[in-house]
This record gives sequence, structure tokens and C-alpha cells, in this order.
Amino acid sequence: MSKISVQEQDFDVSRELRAICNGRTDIGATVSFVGLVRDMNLDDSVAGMTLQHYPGMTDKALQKIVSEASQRWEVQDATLIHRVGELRPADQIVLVCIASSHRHDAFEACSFIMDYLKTRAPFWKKEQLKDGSSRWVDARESDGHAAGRWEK
Amino acid sequence: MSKISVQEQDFDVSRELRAICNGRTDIGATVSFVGLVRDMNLDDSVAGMTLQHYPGMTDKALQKIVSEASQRWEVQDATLIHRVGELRPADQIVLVCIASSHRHDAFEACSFIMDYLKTRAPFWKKEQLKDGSSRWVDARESDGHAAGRWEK
Amino acid sequence: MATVLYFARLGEQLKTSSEELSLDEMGTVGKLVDHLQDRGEPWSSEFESGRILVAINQEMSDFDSAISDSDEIAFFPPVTGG
Amino acid sequence: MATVLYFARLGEQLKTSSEELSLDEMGTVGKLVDHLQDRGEPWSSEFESGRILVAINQEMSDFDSAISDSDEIAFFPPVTGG
Repeated sequence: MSKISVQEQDFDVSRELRAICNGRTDIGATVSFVGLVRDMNLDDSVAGMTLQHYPGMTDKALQKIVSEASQRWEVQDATLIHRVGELRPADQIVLVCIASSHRHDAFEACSFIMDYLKTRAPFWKKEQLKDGSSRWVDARESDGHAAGRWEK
Repeated sequence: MSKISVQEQDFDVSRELRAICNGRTDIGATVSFVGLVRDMNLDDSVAGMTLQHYPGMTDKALQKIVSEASQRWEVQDATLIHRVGELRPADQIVLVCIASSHRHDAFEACSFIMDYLKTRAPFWKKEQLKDGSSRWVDARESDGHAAGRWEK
Repeated sequence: MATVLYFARLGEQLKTSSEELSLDEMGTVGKLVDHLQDRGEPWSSEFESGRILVAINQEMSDFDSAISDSDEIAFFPPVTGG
Repeated sequence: MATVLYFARLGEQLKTSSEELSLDEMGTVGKLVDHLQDRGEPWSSEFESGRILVAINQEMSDFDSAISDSDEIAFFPPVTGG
């Protein structure tokens, strides 16, 4: 049921929501998360970023995360899109849409997917700073803790 | 900062997200909730519904709920649209968009607003059933509990 | 004169959505409700349930709240939007 | 021959993103890492941090996991997508 996509091109939230709800009259709630590129990180001005990934693994990893969410919560449909390549401030990076008959299931499943994606999906950000230098973004400890709260 | 609207016309999630993010490069995450009309409720087939409200109070009540969310969490911007009038299955009823630099703040604020809206905003649904009858929808005890979990 | 409003199922049952009322000695919502129930059916039963909510001047309030002739007092069933 | 991949900062530091390697007696990821560290710098330091993750055949694994010559073994820093 779910749609997983790793792509360079941008996405449109309304279009993805319409695709999920298309012709269905049994969906009570959708929750959508969009992650965006910010122009500041660790007090430095960010001019852009490159998203590298592990092509053979990303699809599998995302599929697994969505499957786990669907086992834990009532998920009628899910869409997960992650962009790769060159991005600029204010660009959309990632989209997670969850459709459910219960709003709390939709919120929890969506939040869980983002927490797991941030620790288990093989994507890496390299930032280009406004001073011309570039650097790989370090994983944040808080993301590890966020994923940890879903463990039993 | 926030946009509150009670209206008969439909809304478009992407357009509202663009309005929030327009020209800004400091937003890291948006979470959007959409509530939809289902064609079944309590085992009966629903043909449509009418949303009545208390015009003098709805704006104030929604503003208050959004303000409270903005005090509890880091909210960069918020949009809350609630439709009134005649709706049919699969129609959108309500939209809550939250922009924040932290995804957990966005998820919590959005979920909180929906829980409070369901117990404190003066809207009432009347369902038209497929057998020609109509009925006022009863408040669900679970919504009271959901709102209660945010109390200290 | 206070404005008294009735919404949704309550308004339908009472067959009125609004009236102007002189509150006289009715200094609280509870006293006003007693007065309304004294009108007999369907007023008596509709306010009996204990599930009717009240807003004073568009703010959620309760049956102990004070009211005066300049107020807008709204009665309604639990809300079901969203 | 096993395929060994290096991603992101790790690939840059090692100046290679992929190689074919005969695992011989290296039956676990840990043994393979020992072998890679024996190459000296920058291999030695890069795998010293204890923060390098491993996937075997595109599944997250750990340093105790068994590996064989038909496997695709990928090393990378903690992920930072989303």
C-alpha cells in the first residue's frame, strides 16, 4: 500500500495527499511531515547542501521503517519521499504522509518514522557554507535519544 | 504570526505550507494535520454532514488554542483552518499546520491543537445518513481523555 | 437584557436559537438554568443531562460563573468539530 | 570476493568508495575491520572512533556479524538524513 521514493526532484504535499486519499472515503485523518533545509546550522551560514545516500540500501531501509510503523499503529496508507543531490535553503528534503482512521495513530506513526529514519536510513548531509568551505553534518545525539524512546 | 480561518470553502495544504514558509529559510520542519469526512460512523453509511458553529466564539476559541500551543512549544508559525457548512465524504474538514525548527515541537503542538479543538472549539457535526435520516454526532469520551493528557 | 443562545441539538430541541432575557436576581449561570428549567418540557429535561456546556461572552465558563444583563450567554452540547 | 563500500566522510577520508576484497579467514565484520586498520593511516584512525556503522547486504548489522565472500559490506558514519 505504501509509496517509498528516493529522488532528486521536489515533491508536492497536496498531490501526495490526493494520491493517498484518491477515491477513498474511509480515511479520517492524515498527518504530513516535511523536513526543510535551513540557512543556519551550528551558528554558520549554510549556502546549500548535498545529500548522499547508499542507493542499494535506502529503499529497503525506508520500506522497513514504514513496515514497522504499520505494525505498531493503524496505518491505512503511507508515503515517504526522501530527496538526494543538491539542495538549497528552504528546499524540501523529506516527506512522510500517514493516513489513518485515528488521528493519534497518524501522529505517532509519522513521528516514529522520522525518528527511525534519522538513525537508520543511509543518508548523509554535506553542507556548503557561505564562506566557501564545506563539511559533513554530524549526527546529533538527540536523534539517537528520540529513536530510543520507541524501544520497549 | 498565526493564521486562523473559519470558512465554507476548501483549502489546499501545499498552498498553506507555502504561505507559512514564504521567503523564510529558518524553518526546519512542518507538521500538517488534515481531518476528513468518512462515509461510515457507528456502523451507519454517511451521505454528508453539516458543520454548525458559534460564529462569535469560534475565532476566539481557535486563537486561544493556538496561543496556548505556542506558549508550550517552539512554534515559528501556525495555520488553523476549520470548515463549516455542508460537507461530503472525503471532504477536508480541518487543517492544522505547524512550523518549527524542531520536529518534536511541531508534532506535539499540532497534536495538542487537535485534541483541544475537539473539546473546546464550538463546532457541531450533524450527519445525513444514506437512509435519509439525520443525527447530531455525539462527543466521544476518548476525545475528552485525549485533551486530558495535556493537563499538568 | 442578556442575550441567551442555544446551539446544535440543544437549539433544535428547544426550538429556539436565541432570546433576550432580563436576568433580575439570576446572578449565576446555575440560577439562570434553574429559571429555564422552570419553563417545563423540553427545557427541564434538556438541562437535566449535566452535559450542557456554557460560554459567557464567547469564553468557556461554568455553571458557577457570574452573569449580568450585558452578557452573551451561550448553551450548547459537547463540541464535535475537527 | 566481497564488495566493500565506504560512504560519506569515511569514503572521503579513505579516498575510496568501493573495493573488491577476498575475506580469507575474516569471518566477521570485526576481523575485516582489524585487517583494514592494519593498512595504517588513515584506515587505522578512521575505524578507531567506534562510531562507524556497518550494513551487510543492505541490512544494518554490527561488528560481530558473520560475513562471507559473496556479501556486500558497507561502512559509514552515523546517518544524517531527514
